[in-house]
Amino acid sequence: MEKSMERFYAAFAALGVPSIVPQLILMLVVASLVILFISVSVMFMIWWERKISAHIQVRYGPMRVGGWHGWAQSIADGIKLLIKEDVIPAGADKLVFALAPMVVFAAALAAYVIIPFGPNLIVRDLNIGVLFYISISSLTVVGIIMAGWSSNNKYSVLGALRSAAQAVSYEVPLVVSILGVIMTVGSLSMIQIVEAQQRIWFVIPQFVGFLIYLTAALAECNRLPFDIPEAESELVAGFHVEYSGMRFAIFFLAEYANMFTVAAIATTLFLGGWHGPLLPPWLWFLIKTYFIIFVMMWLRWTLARLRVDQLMNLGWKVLLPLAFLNMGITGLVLVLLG
Amino acid sequence: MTPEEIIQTIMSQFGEAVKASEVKGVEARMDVDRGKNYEILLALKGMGFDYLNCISSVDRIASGDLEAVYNLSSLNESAKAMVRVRVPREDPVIRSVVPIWSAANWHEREAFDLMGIRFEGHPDLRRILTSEDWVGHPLRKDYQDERLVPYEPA
Amino acid sequence: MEQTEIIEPIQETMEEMYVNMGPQHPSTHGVLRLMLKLDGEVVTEITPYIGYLHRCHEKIGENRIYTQVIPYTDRLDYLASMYNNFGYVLTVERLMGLQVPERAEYMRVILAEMQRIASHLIWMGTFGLDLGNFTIFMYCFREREKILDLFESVSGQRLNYSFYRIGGMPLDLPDSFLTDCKAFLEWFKPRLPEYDAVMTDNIIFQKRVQGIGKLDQKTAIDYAISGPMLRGSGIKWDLRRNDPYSIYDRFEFEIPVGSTGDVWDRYMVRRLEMAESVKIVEQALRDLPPGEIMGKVPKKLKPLAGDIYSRVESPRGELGFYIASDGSEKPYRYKVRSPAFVNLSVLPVIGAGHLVADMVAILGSIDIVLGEVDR
Amino acid sequence: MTVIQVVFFLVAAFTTAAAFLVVLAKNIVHCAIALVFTFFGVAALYVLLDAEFLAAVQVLLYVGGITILLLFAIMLTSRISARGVKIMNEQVGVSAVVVFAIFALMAIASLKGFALVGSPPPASYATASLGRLLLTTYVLPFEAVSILLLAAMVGAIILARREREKD
Repeated sequence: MEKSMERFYAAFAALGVPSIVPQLILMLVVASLVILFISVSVMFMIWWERKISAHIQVRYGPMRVGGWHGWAQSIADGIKLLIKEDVIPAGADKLVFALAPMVVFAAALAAYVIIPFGPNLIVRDLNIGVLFYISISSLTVVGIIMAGWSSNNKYSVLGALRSAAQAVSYEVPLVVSILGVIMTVGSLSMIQIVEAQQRIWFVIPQFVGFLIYLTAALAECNRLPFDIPEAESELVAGFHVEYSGMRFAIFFLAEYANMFTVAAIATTLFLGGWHGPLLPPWLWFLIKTYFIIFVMMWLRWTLARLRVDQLMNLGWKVLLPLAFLNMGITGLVLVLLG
Repeated sequence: MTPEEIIQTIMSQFGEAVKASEVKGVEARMDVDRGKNYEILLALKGMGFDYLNCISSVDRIASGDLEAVYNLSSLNESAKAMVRVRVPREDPVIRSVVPIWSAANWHEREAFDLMGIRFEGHPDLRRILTSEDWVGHPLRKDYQDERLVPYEPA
Repeated sequence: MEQTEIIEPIQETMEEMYVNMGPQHPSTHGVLRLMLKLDGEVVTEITPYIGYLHRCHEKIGENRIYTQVIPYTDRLDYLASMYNNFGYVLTVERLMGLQVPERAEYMRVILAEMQRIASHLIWMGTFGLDLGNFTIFMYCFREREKILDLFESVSGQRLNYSFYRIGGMPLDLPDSFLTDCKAFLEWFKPRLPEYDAVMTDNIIFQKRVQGIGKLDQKTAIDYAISGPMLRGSGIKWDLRRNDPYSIYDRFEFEIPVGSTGDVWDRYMVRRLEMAESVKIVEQALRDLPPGEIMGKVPKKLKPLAGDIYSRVESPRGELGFYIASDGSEKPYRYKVRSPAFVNLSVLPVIGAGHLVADMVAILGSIDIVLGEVDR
Repeated sequence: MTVIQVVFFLVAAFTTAAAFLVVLAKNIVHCAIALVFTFFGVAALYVLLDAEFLAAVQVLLYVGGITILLLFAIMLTSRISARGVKIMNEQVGVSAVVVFAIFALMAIASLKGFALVGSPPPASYATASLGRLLLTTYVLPFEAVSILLLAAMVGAIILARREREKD
């Protein structure tokens, strides 16, 4: 890996091109790979969710497009969304309206930097790893607020407000639930966290933390039972009521990309990342991640939606104290064990 | 309380205000004067008719009247009552019974909207089924809408 | 002709926001429009605006002969068409004093109770949607589909049956109906615990619906609430038992009642009523006698001059018909007392002071069908 | 010119532009959103200085916390977001003087003084040493700040409670 990189740089240096060119090329290639991965993975996830929901609801789901179990349905939907008319409501704040999906998607995209798909398959192993994800995920809320406000629609403003309140409240238990793992490893780096789980996955010593993380992560992704910002029966579609076509597709893409991110982080922190017998590491990582995604979908199609105040109560009065307790006990155990 | 007793009691209290009465099965039917409408219905409620089933409005165009029909029943007894009140078309005003039964609210709005009976003392007498700017009362027999095109078979 | 004054435009203050919910909104179950006054997320005032589906049902009825009105009644409560037919033909029969053959009565009860199950199933499914539970919707529609198949085998229609006639029934049950219907009931009974597993026993669902939208008995009677809503408030009042019509007095069934009158009680009443309807259908199928299905009815239906108000217990409550006859072939005045219209009128009382999400649940628990509200 | 330099100038230009928008935008929501981008740009500058931890905290606190609350407050008072805001007022002259003075000070400082600062400590130790410093050398100010925050929180709760009692 490193050798081929050196050769790559050397080839450009031999031509007399400044080193900025190969660096830029490399960045672009990596970025395109990530975007490609997101698109394919999101398309798969959408198709998969439709299939899962269908089978939970005793129906078949998409069966026609592409032949085998409608595998090309998401592609068809994507194309449809791309060629639809781009509608901007008359009363909307055009600049912010156009900017909002980009902010949301950029935040979703940035999080992929720290996802360790395999021992060397990581865009960059930042030493602040997990913290980077936590901080970047808060950007999504900014995008949602921008979308909600700029649409000039009361439903979307309500959705944006709910979203902001939800994100602010659930970020805290999310962070605290991760702390147990970080204290055990003594590092924020994703690679080091995974390597610390060679003998035992953190889901066993940190089971409470895992559950809190999963709950808070569901809320972070605005998935049922926490999909209050876009609650269909109350706010029609919440912050993206007015979006259609391409811009809506970007929101959708970001939503599923976020779902993948939180599942991947859960895999990294609690399920031992790429560790596993026989199969190649990257496959293990994907299997675990998609398993968590499956659980999230399963929950969505089984549970009813919480109410706003119940959501806040759960976040502040149950999850947060539990997370702190978990952190305290972890610290105590670590000190006692030396 | 049998329907006969009900009519007896009302007759003894209000005398001439009850213009006609009839018993049909368990139902006591009365045609009452519009001036005493509210009082009679209040007395009926005092006799146990706590449930206002329906207020219907009828256009008795032949006699130049509009009629409001109150159907009452009770959740404790099998007796029912039907009270009819006639008001002249030129001055279709009756006292509202919303203070007696809240259920009358929307029924009276509907009667006002479609038949044009005005209920005095109604808290919020607006049109309910047709749009706010509708002209006329569609359920009257002489209602004409200039927008309607007469049907001509081919 | 007087004209009503147009309402003044609403002034918004800093704290309060007006939100127009409907006529196009996923959880208004049709074209209901609610003007909500919000203080943050709390609904402080609800003003329903109805009539978007008004189609002069009563005026049309006055211009048709008695038989011709039946197809129009289908379109009232289009989720329980059988019951609308039932209520209407019963009223005309009472007005004219017609006798209905025994077998036709049994057929009527069987179809009507099956319709009640179908209607409650739709309600349960859409109520699930209101609360964000999408799966129950599909489960309920799976069962309803089978009921519709049965109805199709009987009447040839799946939604607007127009199957009852004044004086009897137009067609006898097909040969396969008895076995099919019994098979369905056997299949349906184990489905009810399945709904419990998905909805009733779910702790999130319970927390969402318990203690909201309380309707006390006094208010319920004052607003003439009927049907499962009234029973949810703890009043044991069912017209099938308390003012029996047709042959309902021959069947044994329970009347489920709630205790506090909250959304949960209304939910449970409907949930338990489905099981009771199954019991009635089973008894009716058992006792179904052979014989005529159409009584002696004059060629031209000309009731004597007079008027009548008659009511039946539709899935939504007291469905009443007021018919005034002038002795001609057409009703002089034909009025529908629709249960959803009356039940909806209590929404501003029980819905105010709740969060938007609760308001949606409360509206769902009223079980309105706009075809019937707006007529 | 290296990539880092190119990126630096891009980020710096972006941050400055966003900062200008914060003070010059007529719509207060635009100001707040521009503020988000400004904070984000500053975080990017931290990254370029190898202070990744600081950058993450910057985004987490300023973008994820403070500006969201700001936007929240703006949206709750619906009238503000609909109206244009006056950018200039009578204090514009005074503030111009102050701003230019600060700018001059910083310009002089950066031209003369920054050379004296040594190279930053190795990145991998930055976070750990930051934590160690906070809990050893600077433990007193750290604790003082926490008490201040606690007091603010208690005060906020009391205020919110009183509001409710008034209703």
